[in-house]
Amino acid sequence: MNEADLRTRVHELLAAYPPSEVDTLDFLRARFDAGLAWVHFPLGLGGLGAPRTLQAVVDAELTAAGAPDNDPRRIGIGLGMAAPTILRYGTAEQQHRWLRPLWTGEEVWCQLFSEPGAGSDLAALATRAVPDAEGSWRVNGQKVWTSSAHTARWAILIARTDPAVPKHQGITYFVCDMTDPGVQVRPLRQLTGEAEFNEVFLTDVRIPDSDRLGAVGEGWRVAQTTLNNERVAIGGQRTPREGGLIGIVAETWRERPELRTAELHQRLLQHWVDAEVLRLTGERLRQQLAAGQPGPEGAGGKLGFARLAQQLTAFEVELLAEEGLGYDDWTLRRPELVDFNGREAGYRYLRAKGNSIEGGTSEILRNIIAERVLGLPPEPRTDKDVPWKELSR
Amino acid sequence: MNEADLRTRVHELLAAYPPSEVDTLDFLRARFDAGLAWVHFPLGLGGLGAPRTLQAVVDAELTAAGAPDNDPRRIGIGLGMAAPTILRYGTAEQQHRWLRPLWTGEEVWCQLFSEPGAGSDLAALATRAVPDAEGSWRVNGQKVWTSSAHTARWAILIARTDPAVPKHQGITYFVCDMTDPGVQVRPLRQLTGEAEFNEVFLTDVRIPDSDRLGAVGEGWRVAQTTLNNERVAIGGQRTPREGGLIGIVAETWRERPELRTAELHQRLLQHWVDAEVLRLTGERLRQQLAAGQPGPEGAGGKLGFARLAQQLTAFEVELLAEEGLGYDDWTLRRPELVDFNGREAGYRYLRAKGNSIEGGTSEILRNIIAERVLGLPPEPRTDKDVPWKELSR
Amino acid sequence: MNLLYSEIEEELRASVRDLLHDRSPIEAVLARVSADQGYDPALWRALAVELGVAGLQDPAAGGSLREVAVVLEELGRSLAPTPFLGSAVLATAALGGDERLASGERTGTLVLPFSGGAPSVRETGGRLTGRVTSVADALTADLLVVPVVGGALWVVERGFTVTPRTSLDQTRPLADVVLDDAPGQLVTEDPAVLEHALLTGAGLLASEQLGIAEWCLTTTVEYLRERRQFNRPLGSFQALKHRLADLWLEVVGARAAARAAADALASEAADAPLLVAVAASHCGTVAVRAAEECIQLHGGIGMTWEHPAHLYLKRAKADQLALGTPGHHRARLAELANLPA
Amino acid sequence: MNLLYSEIEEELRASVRDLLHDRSPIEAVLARVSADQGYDPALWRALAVELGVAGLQDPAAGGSLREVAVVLEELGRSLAPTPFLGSAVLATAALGGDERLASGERTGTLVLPFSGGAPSVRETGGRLTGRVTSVADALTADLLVVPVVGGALWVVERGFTVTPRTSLDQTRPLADVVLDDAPGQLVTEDPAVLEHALLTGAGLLASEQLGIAEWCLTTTVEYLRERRQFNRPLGSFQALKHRLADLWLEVVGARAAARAAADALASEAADAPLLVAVAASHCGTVAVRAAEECIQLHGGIGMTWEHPAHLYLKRAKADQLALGTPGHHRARLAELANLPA
Repeated sequence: MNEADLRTRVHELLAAYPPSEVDTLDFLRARFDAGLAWVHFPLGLGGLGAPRTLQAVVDAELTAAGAPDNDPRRIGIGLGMAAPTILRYGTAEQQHRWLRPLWTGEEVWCQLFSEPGAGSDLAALATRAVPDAEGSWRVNGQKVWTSSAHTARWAILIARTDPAVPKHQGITYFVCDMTDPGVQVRPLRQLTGEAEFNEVFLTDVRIPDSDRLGAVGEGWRVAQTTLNNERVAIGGQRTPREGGLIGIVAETWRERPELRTAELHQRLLQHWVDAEVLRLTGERLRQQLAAGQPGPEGAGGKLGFARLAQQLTAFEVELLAEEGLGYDDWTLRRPELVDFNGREAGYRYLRAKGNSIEGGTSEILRNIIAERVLGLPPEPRTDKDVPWKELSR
Repeated sequence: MNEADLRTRVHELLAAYPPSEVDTLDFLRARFDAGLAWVHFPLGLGGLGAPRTLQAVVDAELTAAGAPDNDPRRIGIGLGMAAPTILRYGTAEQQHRWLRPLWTGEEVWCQLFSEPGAGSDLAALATRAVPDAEGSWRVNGQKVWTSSAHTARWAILIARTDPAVPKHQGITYFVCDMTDPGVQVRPLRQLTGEAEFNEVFLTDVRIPDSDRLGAVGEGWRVAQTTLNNERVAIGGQRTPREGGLIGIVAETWRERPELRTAELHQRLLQHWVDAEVLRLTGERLRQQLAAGQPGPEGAGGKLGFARLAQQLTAFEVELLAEEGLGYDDWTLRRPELVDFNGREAGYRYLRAKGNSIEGGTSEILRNIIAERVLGLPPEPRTDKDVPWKELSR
Repeated sequence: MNLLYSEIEEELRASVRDLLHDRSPIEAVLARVSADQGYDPALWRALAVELGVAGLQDPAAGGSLREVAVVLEELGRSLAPTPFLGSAVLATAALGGDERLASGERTGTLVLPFSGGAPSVRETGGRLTGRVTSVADALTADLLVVPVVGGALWVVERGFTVTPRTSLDQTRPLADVVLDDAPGQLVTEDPAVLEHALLTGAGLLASEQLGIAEWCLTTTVEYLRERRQFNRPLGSFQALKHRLADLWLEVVGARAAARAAADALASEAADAPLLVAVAASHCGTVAVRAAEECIQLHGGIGMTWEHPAHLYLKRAKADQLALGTPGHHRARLAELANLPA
Repeated sequence: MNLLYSEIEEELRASVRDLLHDRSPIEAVLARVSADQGYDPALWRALAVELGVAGLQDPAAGGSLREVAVVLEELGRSLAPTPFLGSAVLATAALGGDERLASGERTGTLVLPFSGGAPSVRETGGRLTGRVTSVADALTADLLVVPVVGGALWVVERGFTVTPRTSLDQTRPLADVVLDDAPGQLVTEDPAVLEHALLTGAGLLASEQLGIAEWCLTTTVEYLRERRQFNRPLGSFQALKHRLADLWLEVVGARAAARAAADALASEAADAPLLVAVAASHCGTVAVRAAEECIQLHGGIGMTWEHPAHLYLKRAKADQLALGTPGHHRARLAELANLPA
C-alpha cells in the first residue's frame, strides 16, 4: 500500500459518498469500511495495515475535499486510549463490536482508572470485581477524574480481582457498559467553577466475562498500553513560534503599553525564551521521530509545558493588574473540551494548575525521567511484593 | 553572682594584671583562673557558674580596658566544639588538663570526624580504634575536612570500636594527640586555590584510654554535643541592615552606575529583599531566645544564608562584567580564617559554594527541618538496625 | 524593633481564632461562596462589635497597628468573609480613626481600585462625581472615604451606587462605585494622608498574607502526613519534604517581615516605608507560592471545588495584586534603599 | 530548520572526542592548570592541522557553522586547552575566512574584551594604538583582528605586546593586548562585519555551553549512581532525582536551542539573531546551573582542587559573561521579538 494507492482509494470513497450529499455518519462509516479511518490498523478494522505516517496523506486529501471528520477531540479517550488497547488485547469479536462506532463517534468512551485512594499510586486501586453465579463479574467501587462519563456509552475499567496477591498482579481490565443501572455519574466541580470531570460510583455493576480485555490478573499490563498512549497524546502537539499561551501574553504586552513595568518586562523576556526553548525542544523531538531516532526527550514535554503554562498564566494575571482581580464566570458548567483561549486570564491561571496533576503528576514524571532516562536507582520500596490486602491505606 | 560582683572581679583582675604591662598569655591565664573566661563554666574551669548572658558584661569591661582577647576565631573549634563536649563528658582530670590551655589558645584543637566515605552519613565512619596489649587504643583510618590540623595540638576524634553492632552503636569518642608520629597531615586544596582544610592520615596512632571521652560505644551520643554546638556557632551571627555580602554588592551598585542594567536591577532588588528578610528572621530568632522562647526557626538560618550567599556572589560576578572574568590569586595558601571581605568577587563566588556543604549540607538540613520541625515522617531506612560491617559502601 | 507577639497580642489572637473557629469554619466559608452569599453580617457583629476588633487601630483606646496585624493573620488563616480590611484598616487609617467604624456599628472603605492607581473622582463645591472600579469591601459599606484628583479625602454617605463584580477572590468580592454628584464632607486636603493610609494597608496586608501562607503550609503538611501512596505516607517522600522545608523557611521569613512592618508602622519608625516594601514584596510572593504548593501537593483533591485550598489560592493571588504587586513594592525600594536603576 | 546531527557531524564528533579523550583527558587538563602551563601546542596541532577542525567555517571547503558547533560541544565537554574559539570562530568569522587560520598553522583572535564592549583602539594612517583588556586566546595568537573606534577591522601581526591576566576561567586564560603604533592591514570599513562575527561567536558559544552542561549532568548522574550513603546509592534519594530530572530537561532544551542557533547561522536564516539571543540566554544559564549542581551534589569532593568539577564551574561562569550575559541577550530579544520595555 503506497501513497498513490491510498489516494486512489480516497478518491473512490469520495466518488461513492460525496461529502456534500451524504449524511456525516454514513460518510464516516463508509470511510471506516474503506480502511481509511486509521490506515495503520488492520484490514476490516478501519485500516489497511499501512505505515502510520501515510495517514497524513489521507487526512489532507479528505480535508481538501471538504469531508467531515469524526471530531477527534470530542472522542479523544476512545481514539487515543481505548482503541490501541482493544487492538492489542481484544478478541476479534470485541474488535469488530467496538472499534467502528468508537471511531465514527457514535459511541463515546471514557476511562475508569483513578480512584480517590489511588492517584499517583494507581496500582493500589480498590474497586473490586467478583465473579457471580452466572459467570459474569460484579463490580463495586468508586472512580474519579472521569471526563465524558455522562456522555459515554462504554468505559475502560480496571478493577481488583485478587486482593491476596501483590497489587500489580491482582488487577483485571474490563470494558464497562455505562448504561448499567449500577453506574452512577456525578459531576466533579473544579476550582475553575466548571465540572470537566465526574465521579463514578459503581454498585453491583454487571460485566459479562466476554467484556474482559486480556487475561484475569493481567490488567496492569493491559493498562500500560492505555497509559503510554495517553502520554503520547498529551505531549505531541506542534506549535509555531509564539503559539499557545505566550502568544496571548505577548499580544497583550504589545497592545497595552500602559500595563508595562520594568519588572514585568524582565519576566516576560525570560518566559519568552522559555517558551521558544520548549518549542524548539518539541520540534527537535519531532524531527528525531521522523528520522526514526526516537530520543528520551519526549518524557520531558509535559513537565516543561506544565511549568511554563503555570508561569505564563500567573504572569498574565499580574500583568493585567486590576483586570486580573476579576473572573469571567463562576457558573457550574460541563464543558466538552478545555479551552484556554476562550476564557479569561483568571480561568487560565486556575485551570493551568491542573496541567501538573492530570495525566501523571509532575512529581511522577520526574521520577520516571530520573529512573528511565537518567538511570538513577529506584527508592527502596515496601509495596511491590506484599499482598494488596496487607498494604496500609 | 550578679552584674556588680562581676564588674568588681573584672576590676580586681585588671588591677592585678594591668594589660599594658603584662604579657598576653599571663593575662589570659589569670583571667581564666579568675573565672572570667566563660562565666557560665564551673568554678575552677574558667568560670563562676554564672548565667551565660553575663559574659557580655565581662567582655565589654575588658575590651574597654584594652585587655587582649584569646583570638576566638583562631581557636573556634576548641572553644565552640571541644570545650562544651569536654565539659559535659570529660572527667575532672581531663577538664583540668585541657580546658585552660584550650581557652588561652596555647593549645589549638581540631576535629577528626568526617571521612572520605562518611560525609552526610557521618555515622558510617570506618576509622578503627582497637585496644592494644598495654590497654591503650591503636587508631587507623583517614579523616578529611580538618581545619587547623597542621597547627593543632589536640583533636577530638570519633572512631569505630565495634563493627559488629549497628553503625550508631559501635563508635567511641577520643581526644587524639596530634604530635603522635602516626598522624600525618596533608593540606587539602580547594577550588578557590586555598587549602583551608587538611586530610589527616592515622596510622597506628596510640591513644591512652584516659584520653577517651564518654563510655566505649557511646561516641555517637557524645558527638551530638559537639555537632549541636557547631550548628549554633555557624547560624548565630547578628548583622545590621546591608551587613554582609549584600552590603558589598549594594556599594558597588551605587558607586559604579556604568555597570547597571535593567535586568541586574531587578535581581538586585530581589536579593536586597531576601537579605533583609533573612536578617529580620535572624533578629526575630534572637529576640525569641532572649525572651526564653526558643523557636524552631534556628534550623533555617544556615540554609537561608547559604542560598543567599551563593545568589549574591553569582550576581556580583555578573555585575562586574569584565572584572568578573578575573581572579585575584590562585596561589596555594593555608589561611587561618575564611575572609569573604578581604578577597575579590571571584573568590567569594567560589568559596560560597562551600556554604551549602560544610557543617551539614543543605540537603541534610532540609531533611532535618522536614522531620524535626514539620513532623513529616522519615523515609524508609535500611541502615539503622544492621551491623556496620554488613552495610554496603 | 519588637518582632515577637506580646501576651496581650497572643490573647487577642486566641479570642479571634476561637470565634472564627466557631462561627466561620472554612466549610461554612465555602458554603457561602457556593451559594453566592457574600459577607456574613452576624459574624461581623460578633467580631467587630462584641470582640471590638474594629477599633484596634486607636492607640488612645489601647490598640495598636501591631494588634490589627494579628487580627489580619487570623482573617487570612480563616478567610472569614468580613469587611475588616476595608473598614478597620483602610478607611480607618484614612480618617485617622472614626468612632462609627471603631464601634463596628457601621463599616466603610477606601474608594480606590484594590490594585492601586491614582484618584480619578472629581470634586466641585463639595459634591463628588466619578466611577471607581474594583473597590474592596464596598458592597456592605455605609461610609465611603473617597480620594479625589489631587489626593484630598472626602467622606460620602449617600448619593452613590455600588455594583458587584465577578471577582477572582471569591471571599473578598470587589465592586464598582459610582458617585453621581454625591454630597461629601472634606476630611483633609493633604495628600500625604492617603499615601500613609495606603502604606498602612500594604504593610498590614502582609500579615494577612502570612496567615494565608501558614494555613496552606500547615494544611499541606497534615495532608501529607496522613495520605498514603505506595504503602508510605506521601510526606515521607524526600522531594516533597525538601520543597516543604524550603517553603517553611520562606514562611518563617514572612513572619519576621510582616512583624517588622507592623511594628514599624505602629511605632512610626523612620524606616517604616522600607520595611513595608520588604514585607509586601516578600509576603505577597510567599502566600501565592504556599497556595500553589498546597494545590499541587494535594494532587487531584486540591483541584476540586469541595476542598477549600482553591479559596486560599484565589485570595493569595488577588492579594498579590492588591495595594501594589511585589514588583511595585520592589520598585519603591529602589528609591527607599538608594538602589537606583 | 534542521535540529538534528547529520551523519557527517556525528563522525566529526566521534573523531574529535576520540582525539581529546586520548590527548587531553580531564586529568591532564587539571595537571596543566595546576602547573600553570596554558595551552597545549601539540594538542592544537593534532586537532587543527591533522584533524583540520580550524577550517570548518568555510563552506567552500565543505565545512559549516553547524560543524564548528559540534567541535565546540566537544571542547566544552573536555575543556581542552586550545585557542579554537578565538581563532577558528571569532577571528575567522571577522575575516570572512583566512587560509593561515584555516590550516591551523597559525592562530588569531578578535581583540575585544571577552565580556564585550565597543572598540577603543584608534587608527591613524594605518597604525593602531590602544590597550584592550581581557582578550580571549590572545596569549598564543600570531595574528590579531583588531576592531577600531567606529567598527572597522584591521589585522595586526607585529608591534603588540600581550600580558596574561589571572583569570577566573583557568582553562581559557585572558590577556591584555597593547598596540603601540602597530602597523595594520585594513580588512573592512563595514562595522556590520564585526557585528556579525560577534553574533556568530555568541551563537556558537551556546554549543560549548551545552557541552559543559552535558559533562556536568552526566558526571553527576554517574557519581550519584556509585556513591553510597545511608546504605543506599545517593542517586536513589528522591530529592536529588527530581533536581536532576529538572536539570536534564533544561539540558535537553539547551541542545535544541544551541542546534537552532547553529543551523540558523549556517543557513543565514532571517531569524538567526533571534535564535542566537534565545540560545545564548538559555545555554549560558543552564551551563552555570549544571556546574553548580555538579559541585553541590558531589558534596565535599566537588569542592576540592583534585576533582575537575571546579574547572567546569569556572568555565561556565566565565562563558556566562562572555560575548554578552544572558541578560544582555534577553535585552536584544526585546528588540528582535518586538517586546518593548
